[in-house]
Amino acid sequence: MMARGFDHALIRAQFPILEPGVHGRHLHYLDNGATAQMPKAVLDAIVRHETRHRANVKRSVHFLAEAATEAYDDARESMKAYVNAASEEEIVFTSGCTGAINLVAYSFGSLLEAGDEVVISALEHHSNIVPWHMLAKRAGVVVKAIPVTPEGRLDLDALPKVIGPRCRLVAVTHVSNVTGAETDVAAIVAAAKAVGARVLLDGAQRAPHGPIDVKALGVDFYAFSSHKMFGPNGVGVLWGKSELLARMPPFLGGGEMIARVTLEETTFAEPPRRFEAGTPPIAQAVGMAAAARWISGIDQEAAHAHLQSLTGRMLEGLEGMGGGRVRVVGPLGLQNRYPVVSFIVEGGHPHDICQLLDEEGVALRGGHHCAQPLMNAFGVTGTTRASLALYNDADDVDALITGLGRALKKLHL
Amino acid sequence: MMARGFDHALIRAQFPILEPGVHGRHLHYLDNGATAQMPKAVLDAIVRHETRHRANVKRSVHFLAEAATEAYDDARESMKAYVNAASEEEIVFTSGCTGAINLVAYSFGSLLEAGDEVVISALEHHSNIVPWHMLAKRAGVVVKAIPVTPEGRLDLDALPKVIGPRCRLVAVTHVSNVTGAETDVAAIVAAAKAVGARVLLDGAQRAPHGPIDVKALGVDFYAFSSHKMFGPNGVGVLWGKSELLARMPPFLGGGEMIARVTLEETTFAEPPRRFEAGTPPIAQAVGMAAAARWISGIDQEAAHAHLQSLTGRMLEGLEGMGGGRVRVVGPLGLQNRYPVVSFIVEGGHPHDICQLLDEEGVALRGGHHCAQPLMNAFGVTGTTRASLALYNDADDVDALITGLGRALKKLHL
Amino acid sequence: MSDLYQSDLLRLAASADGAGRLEPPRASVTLDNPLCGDRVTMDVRLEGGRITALAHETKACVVCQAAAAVIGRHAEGLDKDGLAAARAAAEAVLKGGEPPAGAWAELALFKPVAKVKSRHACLRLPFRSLEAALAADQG
Amino acid sequence: MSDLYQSDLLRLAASADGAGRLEPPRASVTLDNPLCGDRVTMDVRLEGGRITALAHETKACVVCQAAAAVIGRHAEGLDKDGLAAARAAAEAVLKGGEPPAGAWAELALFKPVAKVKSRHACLRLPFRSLEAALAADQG
Ligand SMILES: Cc1ncc(COP(=O)(O)O)c(C=O)c1O
Ligand SMILES: Cc1ncc(COP(=O)(O)O)c(C=O)c1O
Repeated sequence: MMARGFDHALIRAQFPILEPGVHGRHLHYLDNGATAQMPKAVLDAIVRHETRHRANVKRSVHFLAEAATEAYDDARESMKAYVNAASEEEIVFTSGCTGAINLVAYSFGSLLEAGDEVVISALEHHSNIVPWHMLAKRAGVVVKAIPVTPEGRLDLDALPKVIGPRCRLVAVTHVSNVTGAETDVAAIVAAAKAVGARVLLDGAQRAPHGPIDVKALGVDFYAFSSHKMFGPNGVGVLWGKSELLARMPPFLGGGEMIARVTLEETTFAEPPRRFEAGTPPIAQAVGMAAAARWISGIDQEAAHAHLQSLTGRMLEGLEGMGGGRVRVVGPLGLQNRYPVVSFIVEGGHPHDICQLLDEEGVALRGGHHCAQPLMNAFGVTGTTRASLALYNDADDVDALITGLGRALKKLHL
Repeated sequence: MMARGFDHALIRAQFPILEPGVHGRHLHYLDNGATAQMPKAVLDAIVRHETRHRANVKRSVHFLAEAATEAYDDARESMKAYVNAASEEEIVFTSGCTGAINLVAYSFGSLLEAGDEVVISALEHHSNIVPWHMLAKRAGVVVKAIPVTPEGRLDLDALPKVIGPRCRLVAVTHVSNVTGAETDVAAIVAAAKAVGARVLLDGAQRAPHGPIDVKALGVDFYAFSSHKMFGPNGVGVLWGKSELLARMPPFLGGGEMIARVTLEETTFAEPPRRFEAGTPPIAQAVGMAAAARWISGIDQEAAHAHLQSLTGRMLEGLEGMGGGRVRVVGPLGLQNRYPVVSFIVEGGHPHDICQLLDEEGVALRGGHHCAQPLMNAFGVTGTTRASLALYNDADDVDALITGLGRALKKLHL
Repeated sequence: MSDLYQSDLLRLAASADGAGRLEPPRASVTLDNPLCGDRVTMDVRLEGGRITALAHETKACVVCQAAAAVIGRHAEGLDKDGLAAARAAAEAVLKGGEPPAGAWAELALFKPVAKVKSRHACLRLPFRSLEAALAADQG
Repeated sequence: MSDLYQSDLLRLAASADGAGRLEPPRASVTLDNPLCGDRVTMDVRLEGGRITALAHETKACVVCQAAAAVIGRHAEGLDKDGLAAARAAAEAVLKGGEPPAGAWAELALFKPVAKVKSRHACLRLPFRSLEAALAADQG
């Protein structure tokens, strides 16, 4: 799709939503960690599906049903390639990253016993905390958490203390949605495997940044959402090792996931169908696959370099602003971090910052970022976050910095 | 949107997928019970959302986030109007009808005790059977079933026997996806209320046929999918009485559904947010709402008359074909039935019929229709089904009848 | 919206009128805005259903702080009905209208919030906390 | 695809070769196609891992019936490897290729199925049932 190298203008032109601008200004969309925008290629794939191949899958013998089924199968194949799964059977389409983690919490969770332990971290998004709290309540499973360092990384020194012999699963984020820190997955996997525990990675913030290699990561489950990787809402992927999925009971009941149903009992199909009850998000899976292919078509190294350089520019610009009032929360370097930057303005509330920046056309996110335990660890109620995607450029970063300067003045800070 | 009366050509013209035809023939799409096609108005609403208002909802303070949140709130308002709910708080967006029923089976189900009874029927789709089997296994709840009459309707005479004092919920279909029979909801509600049980209606097959009045129906839960009512995949609605939703624990855990999260525990938000964990299917909800408004804009009486006349034409055409080999499964009259017609061809397999009809451009569905208990009750493994939508016409019905005639010859029947 | 961040509103927020705690309160309620984590604690002392003393602890944005300060200024002497009237005045402003003359006329400063739905909750939070505190005392 | 419903295939299906039950079988396996509810029961008797007798009960479409009939005609004497070869021949046909000459050449009748993916399972079901029956006996 893309030639080698990285033509930023060419990429930006594929995002029609960036064109009109907001409040009569250029739109500097820096809220990609919440939802990334959708390139034309993905929208076109969805429209094409709805206008040419729309039907229910796997049920009917007619032209459109065959076409829809093939489109859905192809989508699974694309997602298999995107995460380097061993087979398509390891790709379960879900309603999103949250749906994927809940699937594991209910299904894998039902195999755990009271007193068994699930280890999360203080860095997690609520989507990777609440399902485990609910499991704890349901089944007496004990939830423990790896603490964070002041830099906003998992505190690996604590692993031996937290991951004990009763640990059955370590469920942590691959990349923090607050600090941008990338988890040292090898260390986590080593600690988990040492006690025979499985590892789930929440890849919501990693998936937008290029293909993933679940085999190389050595984990057991990988969960992510489409809408954060330029795809449609309403769909995500749970990748799971097939031997593991095969042993897991179903989560949702309904059509398409059964082997046989009588009024007395149900027997279940093999994975992945066992975990895809009811009509799946067909057009959305098609869109997600188009997004995965769109990302894969970009020169990954060049894209990475582009985002690194913008992240560096942002970190430099922010540090020390407002006479030291502005403080970055998270790693200050570019090593093992993704382009998500959170900061605090002493005496300034994130929502006020966001509001004033919105007037400058800069879209940020303020608040707890669904990571209240991390906020507690940092002793704040919220941060302001700028998160980058491929279409962002130096102009966006500069708009943030100058806009923030003006906002601080406005707030008399 | 539409003037009074019913201009079939005008409606048909709004469905671009019907234009190109299949196998060089006109497309006679009669698989609407599986998935209905999408009118341009709905597709345009989705495209408009993705290209102008795409963002995550309820989180960020910026132009697009405000726009997305407003679009999502408006969608809830439209769905409230479509089912005549008491308030928007009663509308929960789910991943689909299956997702909605599972929500009730897990959440409301967790309030039940071993020995409590859930009453379903032999007419149910697997999506309204399997979740209850799974609940039975989890919690010792007993599942009972209302039998069917030879006409494919709920056997109301059996109600006193099946709905006893331990019954806590009666969960039945509003309209059968196999026979088209409309349930006598008043009789069900009366029998349920007499023992203090709640009523859930599976409205998947009813929702495409015009606005619903949950208040008049007197039920407690109503579940349906968008894709069967001309909307996108990946979204559905659970309507629930607010006093009931307020007492139900959450089902999925994640972002957006919490009141407060610490590493030790989670407290939950009020409905509907309590039940909408993670990023919801935003663009899909927008599309579903556009579909609901599109349906509501049509003269309901005229639409009903149109479909009744087509159903009558089909029933007449089918009965007695092939020297009596073709037999309609379900009500033969037009009273209390929707335009879903199943039939059996003695000696002919549904998939062979579907395949041969596909060559005539007629899209049907063959198999057990995710209703194996009903197939067992009828002593068959499957039926062939033709299900109508607003864009169908006499030509479609005639293509089915003549095509079926040729198929029977081809199969030497 | 930039008209929101005028000196008057910023001053109102900075005044932090009524900030602090009551020892002991008769009723105390803490409410969060779950979407952003903002938090308001309202301590009240009541006599015959009327507020005789009030203090609030507000960890929140300017809008919410300013709203808490307005309450801090004017809430003494209110009963349930008086509070309902104040809340109604706030809601009128959020609908784009004008607050009535009198103690709550100051709410006019919040008019720019009307068109930013995501911030409505910020103005409401101190009112909701106070309502809950009154209800807690009575029930 | 209409070339699928040729007289030859219909005749093959109608022949129902091998239809019935074995009393007693050595191994019996029933498999469903969960998507359509079709069902094939394979009864086999084996000696030294070779099929000495076979009968099937097939409630299914023409494609599945015809596939069961082909098996009914040619399965006797097969061991696990022989069956694997037959299955491979069927898979080749589903990929649009030709079956090898010999007993399974008849599978050429299924060539039109190749382009209709939803029917591939129909051709496979009797093979899968027989494979499972052999495995059941050995394991
Ligand atoms: C009566 C009925 N209930 C439930 C469902 C399940 O709907 P979905 O697959 O969209 O979740 C369907 C459709 O398949 C249906 O026809
Ligand atoms: C790290 C992380 N995990 C999980 C999620 C949840 O994703 P979703 O809301 O799409 O289910 C998010 C995004 O909100 C996230 O950033």
